[in-house]
Amino acid sequence: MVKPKFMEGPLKGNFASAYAAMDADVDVITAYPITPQTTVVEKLSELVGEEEFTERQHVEYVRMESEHSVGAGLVGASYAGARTFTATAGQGLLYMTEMVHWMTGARLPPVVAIQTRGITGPGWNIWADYGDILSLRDSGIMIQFIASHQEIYDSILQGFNITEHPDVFLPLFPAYGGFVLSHTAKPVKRIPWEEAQKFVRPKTPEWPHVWVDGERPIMSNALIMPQNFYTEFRIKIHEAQMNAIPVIKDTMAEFEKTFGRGYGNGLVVPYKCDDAEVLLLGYGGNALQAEDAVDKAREQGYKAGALRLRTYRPFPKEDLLHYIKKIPYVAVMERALAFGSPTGGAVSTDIMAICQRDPKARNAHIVPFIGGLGGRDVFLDEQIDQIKILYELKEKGEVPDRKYKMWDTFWTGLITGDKKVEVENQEYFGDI
Amino acid sequence: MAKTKIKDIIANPESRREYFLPGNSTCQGCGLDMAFRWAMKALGQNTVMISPASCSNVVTGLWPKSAPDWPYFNMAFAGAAAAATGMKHGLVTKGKGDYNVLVWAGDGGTTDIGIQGLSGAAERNEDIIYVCYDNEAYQNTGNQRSSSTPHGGVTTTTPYGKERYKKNLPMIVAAHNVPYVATASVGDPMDLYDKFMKAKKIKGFRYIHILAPCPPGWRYPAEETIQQAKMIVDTGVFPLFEIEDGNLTLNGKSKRLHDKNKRKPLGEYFNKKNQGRFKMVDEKILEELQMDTDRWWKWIDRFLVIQDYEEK
Amino acid sequence: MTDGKIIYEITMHGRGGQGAITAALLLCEIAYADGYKDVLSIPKIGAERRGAPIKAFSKLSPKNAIKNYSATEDADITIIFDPTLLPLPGVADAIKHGTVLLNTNKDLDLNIFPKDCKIYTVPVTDIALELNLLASGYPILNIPLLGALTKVKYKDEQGERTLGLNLDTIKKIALKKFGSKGELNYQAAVMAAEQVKELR
Amino acid sequence: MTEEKKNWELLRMNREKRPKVQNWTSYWDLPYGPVSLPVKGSAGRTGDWRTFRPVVDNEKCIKCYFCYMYCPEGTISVNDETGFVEIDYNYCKGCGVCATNCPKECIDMEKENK
Repeated sequence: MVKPKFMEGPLKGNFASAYAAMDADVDVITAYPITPQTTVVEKLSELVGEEEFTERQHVEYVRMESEHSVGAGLVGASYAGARTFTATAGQGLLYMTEMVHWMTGARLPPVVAIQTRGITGPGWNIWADYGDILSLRDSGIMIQFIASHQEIYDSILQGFNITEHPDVFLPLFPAYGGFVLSHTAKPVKRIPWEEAQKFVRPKTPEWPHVWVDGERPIMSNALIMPQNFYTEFRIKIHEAQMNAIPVIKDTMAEFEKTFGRGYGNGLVVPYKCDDAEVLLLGYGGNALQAEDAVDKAREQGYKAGALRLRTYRPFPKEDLLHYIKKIPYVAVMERALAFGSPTGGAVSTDIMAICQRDPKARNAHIVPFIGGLGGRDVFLDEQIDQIKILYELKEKGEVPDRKYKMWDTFWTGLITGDKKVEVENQEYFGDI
Repeated sequence: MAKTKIKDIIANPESRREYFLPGNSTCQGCGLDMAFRWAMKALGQNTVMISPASCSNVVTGLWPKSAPDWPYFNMAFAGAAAAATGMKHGLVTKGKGDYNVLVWAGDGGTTDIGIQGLSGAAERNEDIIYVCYDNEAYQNTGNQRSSSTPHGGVTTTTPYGKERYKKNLPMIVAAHNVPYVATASVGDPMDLYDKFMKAKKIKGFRYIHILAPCPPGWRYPAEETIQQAKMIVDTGVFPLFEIEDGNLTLNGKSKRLHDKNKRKPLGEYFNKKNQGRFKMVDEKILEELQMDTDRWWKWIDRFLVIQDYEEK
Repeated sequence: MTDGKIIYEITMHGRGGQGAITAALLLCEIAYADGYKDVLSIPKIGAERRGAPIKAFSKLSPKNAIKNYSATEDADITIIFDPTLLPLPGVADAIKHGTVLLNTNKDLDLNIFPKDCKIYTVPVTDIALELNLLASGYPILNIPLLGALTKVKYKDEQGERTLGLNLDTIKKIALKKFGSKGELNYQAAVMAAEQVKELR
Repeated sequence: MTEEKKNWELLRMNREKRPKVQNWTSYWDLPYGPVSLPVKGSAGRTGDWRTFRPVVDNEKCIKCYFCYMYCPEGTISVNDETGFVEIDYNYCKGCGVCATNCPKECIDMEKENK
């Protein structure tokens, strides 16, 4: 046994991804670099040649020539029954989109780590913004928002137990903020190989619905006429999403039991919700920061709670309603903009939809907040202000006004004229 | 290697097996149908085929029935070469590394939308065979222009004849320095069969460009498929050759056609009476086509010259 | 760790190639090995290239989990890799309180810093050159500066204390990270710790 | 779920043991994704497409097997006992390629009487 180079210590989020993929015993990795994912593929390039890994597992690592090919390569390898992994971000994910739909349509189980990044236009942007992953909201993939470095590792390790579950067979895309988590380092504990292998789903020679065998030839994903079950196969994808809810919960419960750490029930992560009067609901790094905001606000006498949406697809309707029914003043903070949608945010629209269908949650006040686009910091004070807005709403019965409220949505951090952005042309040192 | 003869095929029960099952939905006289049939006779059932959007996507059968009696996977248009790459690596991890992995793409999926993936896989020298069956347009969707449509050819998107020339893809692939590049025509099934037999034994990226006439798209009667496929070779428009490790060999009838005088006049092939799609070909276009054909042969010369030089 | 402070926030100002980003990460590794409960290193990645001014941040928490990934606005300790950075906007003028550690072998005008700031200098460039501690021709500054940091004190209402980092830990991590060059790095750290000067 | 499993077991059989007819009747029967099985006549009885039927005159046949070689569909087989070719009229689409390429012109394309 070769001693592992790294077992515990501060680790970049992207390195945590790379280690997790290797510890989950993937077979095939296809990769193409893109900021801010680059260090994942760099690290994997290193790891696949390191003795620790070459000694115990066989990984085929393919340096593709584009993200579309990365996606196609995953589909090909996955057809063959291999466990597959890759990572991408932003424009790369957009370029891969066609293949993402193919993965779900063919019911293949890869895990794809996403370092979310602002979609380019206007101007290039490479910093955290969930617009890229949310553009695939309806593609049938499972989407998880990750908030810490350890969670990146743990989620990817859990990933294959979810995707390869016989009731599911859908790809999982754990997403975490580009640079916010990808390039920062926080302490991460790796799980020793033997223990990880006991947890990770045992490999099978082939999937139940697609295989390669000359004696048992099949054709996969043929043309289906409209009258011939196309609708039914599409609904099956939806069914798999619904099936995934208990699978995600069970996997998280088992993980917590085995390794002693967990993230809520895998779907949502509550913080001080038991006695809360208002609720900050969010996802990703900002939702973790909201826990700090809740603590600070409680010092000032505001009884707030935080709820982190960890799994967005499948949508954890019951779990969200459980909290919203108890705490009917909810700020939904989003780091992505759904242009032209009713609230400007995909998640808040979904939450309003589930409330509307539940008589006990129908009167809940859902207040959409959008901020932090393209990596702009969302400050603690801004989140405390969100709590204050909820309290004003609670006391006065109507959503208060702010300069940064437009179309019934609060645009956190909007530059409204009271803050001047000065650019010195002589010696510009941008705060980047 | 001696050329296989049809009697050898008949004598061998193995090669008499039909893999591309009859009763599929190819058109009458389909060149693709023949290409499938003979390629698979050479490759056998332990072959995985990845097929991007093309005629082969459709003629192989609507769900839940299919014609290919070997593992066959449909793929999105631009992703075939990459999917085959992934498939090969996946099979290696699953202990099935001895399977032949093929891309079976049309000319659109090869020369147009799929060329990035093709070039990437060729550059990485992936252990796959890339087959382009070239019917010189997007015939699946009703005959739209592709990069492989010949100059002057009428398609639904070039109703006045295509202005530009056919993309010389075999030479583009050869420029990647892959171990094997070949052209074949369904007009010479035994040559095609031999090329697959040879490709099967080579490791690394192999590219086979098959000319497969399309009766409805090219607008000629179904029974003439073989004659059309032969004529395009006889006129020198589509030379048959193999490039092994950079060495080019002319095959079949093309062997004699290096001498320009031995080629049939282009007018016999690019003729509206021969194929309806050439109704816009006039004297000027014919001259340009001649120029283009000569250009193809110049490419061949380059490889032959290098070969001669090395031999000296 | 019995330190009552919730989180130490440290900002590094350097130039591309001087190793400020690595320093922020190394500091986290050292602090974590020295018993801090949670640490976070934040490189500010943008359009920087070699030679351009850059920033990196470390957050060290003795007891609590760090949940805020935002860059530090008001650092407790500011480490400046190069005195030429001082006049740039966002460097000296951004220091509001806490401690400053500056790499220089010259005297310093203390008036550019707030009155209650503690100021330290250490000539790590000289030390690196003396030991021939170079990477692609540039003197390595990060480990020596972290060596100096072990002696640097932070002052607030709870009194004065160091961060509790050990030179031994630096040695361990330098050996692990830099292999054969680790020993030299450690020597530089020790020298820097000896030569660090408290100006105020 | 149990229902699904039954169907899947059939799909996963070797070529010989597979069902000759696939019966998919409801949403609950279906596997995860579309899997097709190879069958002769995936497009139905394509022999019905014929306008002209190729008929071989064995008297003139020299057993060159060009028709076998050029038949796009693979509907021409060789009888091992006689050495003559046989045409599977169930699937022969009547393209006429065999007749065109017969060196002895011993294949006639006769009008179908349907």
